[in-house]
Amino acid sequence: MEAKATAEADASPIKAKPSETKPKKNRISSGFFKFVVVRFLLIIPTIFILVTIVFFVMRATGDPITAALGGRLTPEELQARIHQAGYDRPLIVQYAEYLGDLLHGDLGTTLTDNQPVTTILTRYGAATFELALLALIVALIVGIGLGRIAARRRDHAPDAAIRTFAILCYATPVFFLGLLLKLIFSIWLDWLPSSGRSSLASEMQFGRLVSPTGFYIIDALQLGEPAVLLDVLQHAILPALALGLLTAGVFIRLVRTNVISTYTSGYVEAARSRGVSEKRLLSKHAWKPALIPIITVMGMQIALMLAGAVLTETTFEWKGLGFMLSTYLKARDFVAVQGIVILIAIIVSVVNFIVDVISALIDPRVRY
Amino acid sequence: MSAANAANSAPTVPGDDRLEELRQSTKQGFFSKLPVIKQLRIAVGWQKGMLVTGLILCGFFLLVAIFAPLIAPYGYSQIKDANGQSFPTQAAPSAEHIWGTTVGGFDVFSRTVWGARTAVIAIVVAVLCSIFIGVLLGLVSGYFGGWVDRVLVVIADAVYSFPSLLLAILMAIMISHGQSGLWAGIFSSGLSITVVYIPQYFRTIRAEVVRMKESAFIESARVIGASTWRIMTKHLLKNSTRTLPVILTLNSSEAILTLAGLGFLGFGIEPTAAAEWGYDLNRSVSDVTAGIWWTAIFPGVAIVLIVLGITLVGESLNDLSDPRLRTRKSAGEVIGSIEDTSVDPSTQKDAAEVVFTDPNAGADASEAPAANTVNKGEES
Amino acid sequence: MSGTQILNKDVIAEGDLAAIKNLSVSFVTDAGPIKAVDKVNLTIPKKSIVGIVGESGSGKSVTAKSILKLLPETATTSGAIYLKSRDGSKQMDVLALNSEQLRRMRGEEAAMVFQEPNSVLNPVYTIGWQIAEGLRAHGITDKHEQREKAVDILKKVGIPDAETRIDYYPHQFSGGQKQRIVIAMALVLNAGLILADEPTTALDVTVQAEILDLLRMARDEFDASVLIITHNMGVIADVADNVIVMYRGHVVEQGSVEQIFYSPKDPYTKRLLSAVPRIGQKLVVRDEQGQVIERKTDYRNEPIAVKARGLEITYPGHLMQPAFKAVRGIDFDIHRSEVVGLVGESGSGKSTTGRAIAGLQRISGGSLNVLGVEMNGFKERDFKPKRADIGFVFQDPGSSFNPLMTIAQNVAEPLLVHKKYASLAEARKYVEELLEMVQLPKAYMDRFPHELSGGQRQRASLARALALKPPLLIADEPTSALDVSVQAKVLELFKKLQVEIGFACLFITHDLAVVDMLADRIMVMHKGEIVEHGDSDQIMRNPRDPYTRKLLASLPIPDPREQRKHRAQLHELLAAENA
Amino acid sequence: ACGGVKDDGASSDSNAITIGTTDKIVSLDPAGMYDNGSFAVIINVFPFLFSQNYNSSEMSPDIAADEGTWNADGTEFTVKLKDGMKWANGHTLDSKDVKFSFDRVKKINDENGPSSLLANITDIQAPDATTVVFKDSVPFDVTLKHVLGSPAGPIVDDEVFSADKLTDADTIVKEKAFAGPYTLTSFKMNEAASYAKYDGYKGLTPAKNNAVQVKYFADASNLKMAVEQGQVDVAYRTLTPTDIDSLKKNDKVKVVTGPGGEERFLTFNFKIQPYGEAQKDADANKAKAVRQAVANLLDREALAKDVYKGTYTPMYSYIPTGVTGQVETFKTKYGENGKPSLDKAKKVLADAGVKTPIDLKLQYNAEHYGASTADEYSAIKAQLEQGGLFKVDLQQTEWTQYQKDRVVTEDSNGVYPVYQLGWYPDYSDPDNYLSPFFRDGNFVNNGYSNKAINDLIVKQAGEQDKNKRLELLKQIQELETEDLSTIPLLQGAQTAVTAKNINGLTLDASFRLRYASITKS
Ligand SMILES: Nc1ncnc2c1ncn2[C@@H]1O[C@H](COP(=O)(O)OP(=O)(O)OP(=O)(O)O)[C@@H](O)[C@H]1O
Ligand SMILES: Nc1ncnc2c1ncn2[C@@H]1O[C@H](COP(=O)(O)OP(=O)(O)OP(=O)(O)O)[C@@H](O)[C@H]1O
Ligand SMILES: [Mg+2]
Ligand SMILES: [Mg+2]
Repeated sequence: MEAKATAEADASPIKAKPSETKPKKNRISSGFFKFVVVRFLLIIPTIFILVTIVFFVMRATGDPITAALGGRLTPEELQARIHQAGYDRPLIVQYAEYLGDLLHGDLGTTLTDNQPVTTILTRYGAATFELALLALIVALIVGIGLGRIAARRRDHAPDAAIRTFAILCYATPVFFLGLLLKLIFSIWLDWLPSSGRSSLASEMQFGRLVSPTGFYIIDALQLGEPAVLLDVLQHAILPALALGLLTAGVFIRLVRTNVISTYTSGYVEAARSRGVSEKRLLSKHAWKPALIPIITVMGMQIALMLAGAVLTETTFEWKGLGFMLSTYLKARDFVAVQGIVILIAIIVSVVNFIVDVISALIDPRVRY
Repeated sequence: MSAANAANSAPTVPGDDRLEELRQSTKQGFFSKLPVIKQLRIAVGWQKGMLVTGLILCGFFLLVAIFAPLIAPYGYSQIKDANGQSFPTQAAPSAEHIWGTTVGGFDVFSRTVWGARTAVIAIVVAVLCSIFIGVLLGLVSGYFGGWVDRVLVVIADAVYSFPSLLLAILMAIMISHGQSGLWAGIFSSGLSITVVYIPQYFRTIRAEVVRMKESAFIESARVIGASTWRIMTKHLLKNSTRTLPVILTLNSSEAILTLAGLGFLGFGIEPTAAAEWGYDLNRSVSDVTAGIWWTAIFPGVAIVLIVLGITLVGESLNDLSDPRLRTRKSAGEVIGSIEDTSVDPSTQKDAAEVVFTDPNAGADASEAPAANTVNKGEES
Repeated sequence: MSGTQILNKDVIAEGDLAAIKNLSVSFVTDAGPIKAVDKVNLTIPKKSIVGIVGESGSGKSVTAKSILKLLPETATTSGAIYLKSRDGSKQMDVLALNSEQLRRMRGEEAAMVFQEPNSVLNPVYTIGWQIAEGLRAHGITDKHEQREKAVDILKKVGIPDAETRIDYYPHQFSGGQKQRIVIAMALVLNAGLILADEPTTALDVTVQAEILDLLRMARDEFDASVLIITHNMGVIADVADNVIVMYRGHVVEQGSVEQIFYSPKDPYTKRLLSAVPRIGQKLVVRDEQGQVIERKTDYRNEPIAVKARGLEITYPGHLMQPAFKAVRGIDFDIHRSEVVGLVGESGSGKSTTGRAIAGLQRISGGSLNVLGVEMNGFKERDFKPKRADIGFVFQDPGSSFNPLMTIAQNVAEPLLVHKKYASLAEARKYVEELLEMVQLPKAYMDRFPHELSGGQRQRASLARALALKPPLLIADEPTSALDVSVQAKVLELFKKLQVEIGFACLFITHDLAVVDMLADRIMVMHKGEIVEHGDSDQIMRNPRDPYTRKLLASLPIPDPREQRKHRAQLHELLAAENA
Repeated sequence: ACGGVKDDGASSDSNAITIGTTDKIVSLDPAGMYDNGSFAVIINVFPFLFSQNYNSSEMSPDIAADEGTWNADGTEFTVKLKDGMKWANGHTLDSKDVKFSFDRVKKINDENGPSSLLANITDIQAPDATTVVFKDSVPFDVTLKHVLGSPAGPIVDDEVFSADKLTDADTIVKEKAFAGPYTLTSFKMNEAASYAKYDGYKGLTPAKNNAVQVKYFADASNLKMAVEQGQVDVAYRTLTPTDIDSLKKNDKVKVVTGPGGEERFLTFNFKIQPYGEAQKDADANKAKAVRQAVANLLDREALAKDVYKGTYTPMYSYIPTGVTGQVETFKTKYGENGKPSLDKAKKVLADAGVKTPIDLKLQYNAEHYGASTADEYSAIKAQLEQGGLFKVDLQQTEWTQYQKDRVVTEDSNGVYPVYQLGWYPDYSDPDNYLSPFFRDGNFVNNGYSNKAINDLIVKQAGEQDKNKRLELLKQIQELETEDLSTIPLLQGAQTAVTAKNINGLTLDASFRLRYASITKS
């Protein structure tokens, strides 16, 4: 980029005034890349810390062998098996070993059902990703739409109504909301299925795919069967709505506050003094500057969404990472839990990283 | 608190801090300076409505929590009445059990009422512990900076970016290793929530301290030669905690949700140790599909309402402490005029005499009452 | 407010562009409603610059904003604001316009230039886009035309390289340039009336002079009328044709600039003029009997309190930025009982130097000896006892007090820290004396800092700095946050105490007139270096360094006739510089 | 977009029977599983030497050709195999496979595996293609045939499975290494599995349907909704009592029940129970009186009815209903005809001179034994406190800790005086309800030991004569009912919910659901 910028400057020596300190027009300079790289490297300690915390906490929560066979084998047999598996070695040794494997990209195999953790991650990660994406769409539509209305009609009835709605979204635990949704839409109205990602029939259809992606919507498109697609969409509606509304509650508030604060700022007042219409003030002048804090917090929100996903996935039996995580937690399968946690940590860190980069790109003030 | 306001409003509303002084000069009781009361006074319209609703809800649950033994007809784990007669299970609401009974034969009404107590205790435990530790760490980390700060920040950020419920679950399993009696159960849940919130307080306080560290009054304390300890305790601590009430309320509501989430996933408090709404909801999942609605609706609605109440208070406080988000009454009677805010010292008794060598300067300036000079300029 | 908003009958006199009749504005505040502007009447003639002066909070901005009906919802207005359209074809009552008419009027008939250019430019859009927004709002939708006009106006206001710079973001411009851009935005719509609310307060004097030239250009080349609001009588003397004096929400006097300056009628105007600091005007203090009091000793014979040699101060760079050298090798001495003024434009390193002397900032090179302690690589432990000997007065009296401690507690803090008294109760008596010394009544002792006015706070802050009777005082712009009349009193008090106590003083300010009143010697800083230092008389009257000369020439003199000559000198100087 | 679609019609059989379950699979490789969920799959796709016929508790030959024969001293057991058997992939199924299967379980000795069941078998020989010889350390070991039908007994293909490590599910499915009533045509761990009838199966329970599909649920209420809404034909394991109760009233579905082998019981820690051996006031008589008082006060019927709504049945014996040798000793010895008796309890305590009320710390574990346990134990608490004889402090601890805390070891007396345990049998032989509990070195580890009982248990395990064995079992139960190392409370019932058009579903003393018998009309 740097090279390109100078080349441009050379090519157009029209007004090469050496007078003032001229800020570079092209903001994507080498400094920016340095920022990106440094910011990216910051992900590593974050993940390292989480891995460490989770490793030691998980070991303090018991071992998978006792969890699975505790009520079944004699204590001696249990102890022998624990010893055979090496869980009774000093923690620090196990930790070093685990880190060593990790550095080689080896996440291990789950202890309870002997699957490579990478398989778990790709298979269930896709499900979570699909859910999160759908929920994000719901959250963005509802959150931004209502948030902006609330900001514009601030302190009038619509604002109060929207804010109360937002708080209710946020105040209703996802499992309770899920219960209500199921009660209404699958039991009373019998419109939508109550759980799972697809019906058994569709599940069997997916078995025919040569390269299933794990994203059921994409897989259904691959299959080219409208019935399967419909089935998959029907299954996705309730979970996406539950998780989406939960997040939307936060988004509404976020959008509202930030739009109001930019809407009352000096530059909006200045634009108003030049005769710019209120509509445009809201949609352009106030919106884009508000976007920077909004995007930053939304990034953080994705972490919360993954947390919400644990409950949503359990409620709706959406077999994704959150669902598996609580299963493996109950089974004390620390390898699996650590694997999933690493993935979540990576996702969260990467999302935050992307958010930082995006807001650096949107915000011309941030120069590197 | 009013200082907070003055500082906040200065950049946005010109002269607002002078108005603050004006308000101070009209004497107010100590009472009206308390955070919530003060906000209640300045709130108007819908904003007031929301704050009042929130306060009523919070107050209601607080009262229920305190007087649970008086309100609840039965104990939270009682399944037989005084005559040794077992309660019916899953009985529909009736005179004996106004909200019906659960699958285990608990009285739904009693458990919902006792649940308020658990919720309040859990909030108090969680919030108190996390505030204490978080504030301390934030203060130290923010003031000293250096590598300790950097390490703490990275750790806090890592923990903060980690889904809170998961962390709470891990902690719950770890802590509940021991036996779970009544208090142990509540405490283990409370503490697992604590871990999640420490980083939040840490971040807030640290940010506030870092910001304030450069501010003039801390610098002036340093110039004076005040010791680090004195600066931290006397100057920084109190001033950095003014944003806490807002975070506190917002965190309390999150604490409830986390507690309920733990209970729902089966990592929470045992039913015989205390009544906990999330657990009750978990148990009522199969009831709902069988048409037994009363076991789920009441604890569920209780969660929603208490979180709603706390969040309403928190958000209203937040809006009211940010002048940009605050509305005022749109018209009314004029109680004061600009005179009261004049900074011209000439009308102040203590004014010092000014003498310049300039012969033109009017040495006496103690007159000039404004009122009779109105419209003077018109003649020109 | 119904009925016609566009008026046909002439309500504005022939030569005038706008007239305000009986305007009253009140605000609803947390404490209840408050009247900010009370029955104000004024007129703005065509093609003229009208200045509004008056103390802070006297209603200047509110009056100006009402002309565009830009007041917040909490404001209630009464009275009328009549405005003539540029071609004179239409007259309107602004307060009665409906929202669409209002929108069209804004920018087209009257435009506003705000005080703080930083907050007035939208940080996330290019300036070209922002200029185009105004054009777009007034019917010019063609992109090419918009751009052409924008480039044109940017050139007019003196933005170099306008063709490329038009695509820059606000942060890529300097403060002065930003203000030019804001003015360009007002000019591009060709409004008949430009309302400039303290357009130069945030700028250095050198830049201020350029902006004022620009406003004159608006009048002379664009045939616009300009309403300029300012605290600064120098600025008024420089640009205004007519002056309006406001006091506590009322207009107390309106007249031509000469009339106001040379024959003020209203006592407030008189007082205001007398409080304005002027170059060459030495501050003289008298005791109760009216006797002039003088310093007893000659500072030149006193020992040296502060000695800097090759002093360098570097701010370490953060993650991405390189380190920044704020002070680049300066030498100076400060004698006991001497007042040394340190002047220079914003960012020249004045505060940094002051903070280094107070031990608030580590120095990165050279040597700095403060009261016998070498500050290069000093240890807090060694320096701590010396802290009792250094007083520091901060620029903003409000924020330098702990807001949660009473004035008495704040003032007693140094006494307690240095264990002069064991407790506040014991120190109270002495604190009382201190406050008396700075002429604050006892009653203020138990108030909180925000319950005092700015001037009172600054006096309390002086009391705190002098509590331990330190031999060295550093005052960093102690009066720049204050109104002129308040400033005059604080300066006087300052001088009196200096004479009485005889501390050595580094007085930092950007106002040459203030420093001239007070200082024995003056140092001029520019970009981290001291470009000139010497006796104040010598510097003020015979500046040798070109930068000092420019600084002095840019400083407007609060006297219209003098200023006219003075301005000519400045233009000569600039012309010479450019040649 | 349809480019990536495989063309095997097998998996999309619209007439397939669909089954929903909340079971969890740990492994498809028999050597790596010792749990119900995995075994539920394995019994349908792998052959055994012996298995139980429908509605019988006896072991019958599955792919064995005869009942097997012991040699004279009872150390060698010889089994003949049926001729000409093939794996679904065409490999031959012979004695080499059998020997391979058992050897690898022992060799791999997986931490989740069933190798401990094979402790008695010292060696296996395959002298010819259809003969297998087991060497057993217990003479005339009556449990051997049961072990051969237990989780340690599935026969696997030696050409597909690895001899020294677990084989993953994908390989097994891809290589079609099945020879049970069904083959698995597709398998997604804990999500879905589809089965097709295997025509080459020559064993005891050939499939009566062509295809079965199984969907795995995690949450019972979702499974319930699925069967209610007709998304699955059969819901088996484990619906909550509430669900079953409400489905019984639903006429779109049928509820099928059968005995279950699962047992729930109270265990006393002989060291630290009131007056236990490690207590300051240790007194064996008083301690026994406390246990007997508890036994007198329990109301099993109330638990089964109120808490479990019939999904568990009262258990008055150490051996559950449906298993040979059961004698309901508790009905006669304690309480009144199955109902509690406060008077008897008072008398027992008074006779032994025990002061009342007795403080009792009672531990249970809902995490492992299901959420209803919480209700069960609060009911038990109420029952014990009814007459004021006991003051019960109910407690719960996280499961892995529970397992550590409950046992008496060399350096610990355990932490819980009285606590909950459950047992799921490895096979339905009475021995499986006695040895693991009361023989020395048992899994309960509560500090209890009784030489007489120990000897009797060893004796019945080698008793060839059926009647003699029954007599021994009766003696053991009676002795133990006096001692009360544990108090049996409840026996699990098996419950399945099916659509109206489903027939032939059999829930019997094998305690497993065999898909083979189900038909759909
Ligand atoms: N939005 C508002 N809400 C309440 N009071 C306000 C508002 N805007 C201005 N005021 C009050 O009105 C009075 C006049 O304010 P104004 O901004 O016109 O003063 P000013 O003369 O421009 O002062 P300065 O020189 O400090 O800018 C002040 O006392 C101020 O506190
Ligand atoms: N903490 C800091 N970190 C980095 N740079 C700083 C810091 N403080 C000041 N600077 C920079 O050092 C330079 C000198 O600052 P200083 O505050 O001494 O200027 P000043 O002359 O006092 O200006 P003003 O009149 O605006 O107060 C400026 O360019 C400023 O941006
Ligand atoms: Mg103003
Ligand atoms: Mg400065």
